[in-house]
Amino acid sequence: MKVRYFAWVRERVGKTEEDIDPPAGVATIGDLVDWLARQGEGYAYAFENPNVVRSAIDKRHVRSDARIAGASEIAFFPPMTGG
Amino acid sequence: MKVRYFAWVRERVGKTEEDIDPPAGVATIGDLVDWLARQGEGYAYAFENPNVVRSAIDKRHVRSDARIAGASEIAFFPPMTGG
Amino acid sequence: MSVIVRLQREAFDAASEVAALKRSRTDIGAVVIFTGICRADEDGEPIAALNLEHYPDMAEAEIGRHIEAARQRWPLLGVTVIHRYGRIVPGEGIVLVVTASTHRQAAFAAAEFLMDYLKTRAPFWKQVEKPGGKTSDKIWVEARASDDTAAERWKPAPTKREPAN
Amino acid sequence: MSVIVRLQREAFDAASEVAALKRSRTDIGAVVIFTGICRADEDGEPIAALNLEHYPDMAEAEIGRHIEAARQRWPLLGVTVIHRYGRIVPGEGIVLVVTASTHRQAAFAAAEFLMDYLKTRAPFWKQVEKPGGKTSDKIWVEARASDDTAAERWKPAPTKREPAN
Repeated sequence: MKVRYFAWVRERVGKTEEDIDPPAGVATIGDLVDWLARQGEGYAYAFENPNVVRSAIDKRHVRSDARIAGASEIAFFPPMTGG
Repeated sequence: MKVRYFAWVRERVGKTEEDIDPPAGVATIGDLVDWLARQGEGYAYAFENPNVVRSAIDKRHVRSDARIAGASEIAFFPPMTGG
Repeated sequence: MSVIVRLQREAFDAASEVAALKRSRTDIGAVVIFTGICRADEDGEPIAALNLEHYPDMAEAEIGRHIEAARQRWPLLGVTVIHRYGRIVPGEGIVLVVTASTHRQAAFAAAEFLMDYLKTRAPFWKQVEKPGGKTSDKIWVEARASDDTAAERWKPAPTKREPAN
Repeated sequence: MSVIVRLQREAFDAASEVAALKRSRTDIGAVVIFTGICRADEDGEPIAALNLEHYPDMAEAEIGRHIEAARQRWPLLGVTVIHRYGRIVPGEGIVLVVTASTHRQAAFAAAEFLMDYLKTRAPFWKQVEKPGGKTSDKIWVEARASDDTAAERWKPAPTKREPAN
């Protein structure tokens, strides 16, 4: 599945997007955040406070208990500051 | 003192304004309405429901218990429908 | 702080009023513009025009007092109120309220406050002109109870009584 | 019912957007226009510009969903939302919301509702560019708790849970 990063999450991870293949057992957004946070220093920094980072599955806001099965695009980003 | 009439109060009285000299004892807006209502058919029609007609003294909204002593311009008009 | 109140017979242009209000200021973060427009029907009946009568001096004073009350209540950087009188045909603007502030909440609240008060306290009276143009087809618009209710919500707690109703 | 959503790098012109929304309609009695403007300072510090990053497809979908929610809630005759991205200098507009209805209450409420949601749910992120232009002087704007509070007030009673936070 494709993962996209925005704003300071993007800067910390060092990528705008990537294709990932998490192991079985990574079932929810929360699981995915835990797994990503172990993929290197930048990821650890980006997700150091997982409660701050927001997430979307297929362009809809979701909470950390949302299941990722069937998702084609997952996004992580800081709280929004538009408007 | 000068009295001005607006909208359907003006149409019923048949005047836009006039100078009046009410007798002693006409102390409040309510007294003045009672007195005006006895000045002819048009006045009686304009003030037939005194609770509907609004009033102002010197360009400020007032209630019927407001005292008219010292007023230079008194106005009577229907509920406002601007905006 | 720019405050502009104008009562005029002519049409107004919201864009140029906003440009005048913003001129040379860089601290404005939010502008709310309200335009009240003459509709082609009133209570389901077609209309040819609205004719607005007003009490000129009092209207200007009353609008000024409500702008002052809004400034006491919200941190405003600019307010413009334009109210037309005379004959207004469907599609034309009747009233324009522009409020500017650093943040949006103050601008929205002040614009709504001013409109609610203009509806119930500014001395203007609308008369409907029906198509055909007979004098008998001129009808004064009745005040709406919902407008009184809207204005009520801004009233302070009833500790001190105002002289007016 | 006209619904327009545009995400664009270029400046917008509120007057022409309103003219497009009103075109050939005579049932609109109230138009509310909100413009969010880039200020020359942020938290008391001068800024050179804001740089807005966004998530294009999701931003458009999310704004569309909130317009749909507003239409369910208020009798609207037209809605236009334009949100800019890229570099925006002080004095320029960032976001435009236009709502039209028969009466003013619906137009005001829908415009405020849309702005409160755009602030907290539309995927845009502002970065402040300080005067001087060093990379170290680019700072992401932090979300304001007051914006979350503003959005909360529109939530329905918590009988059914939405999937998102």
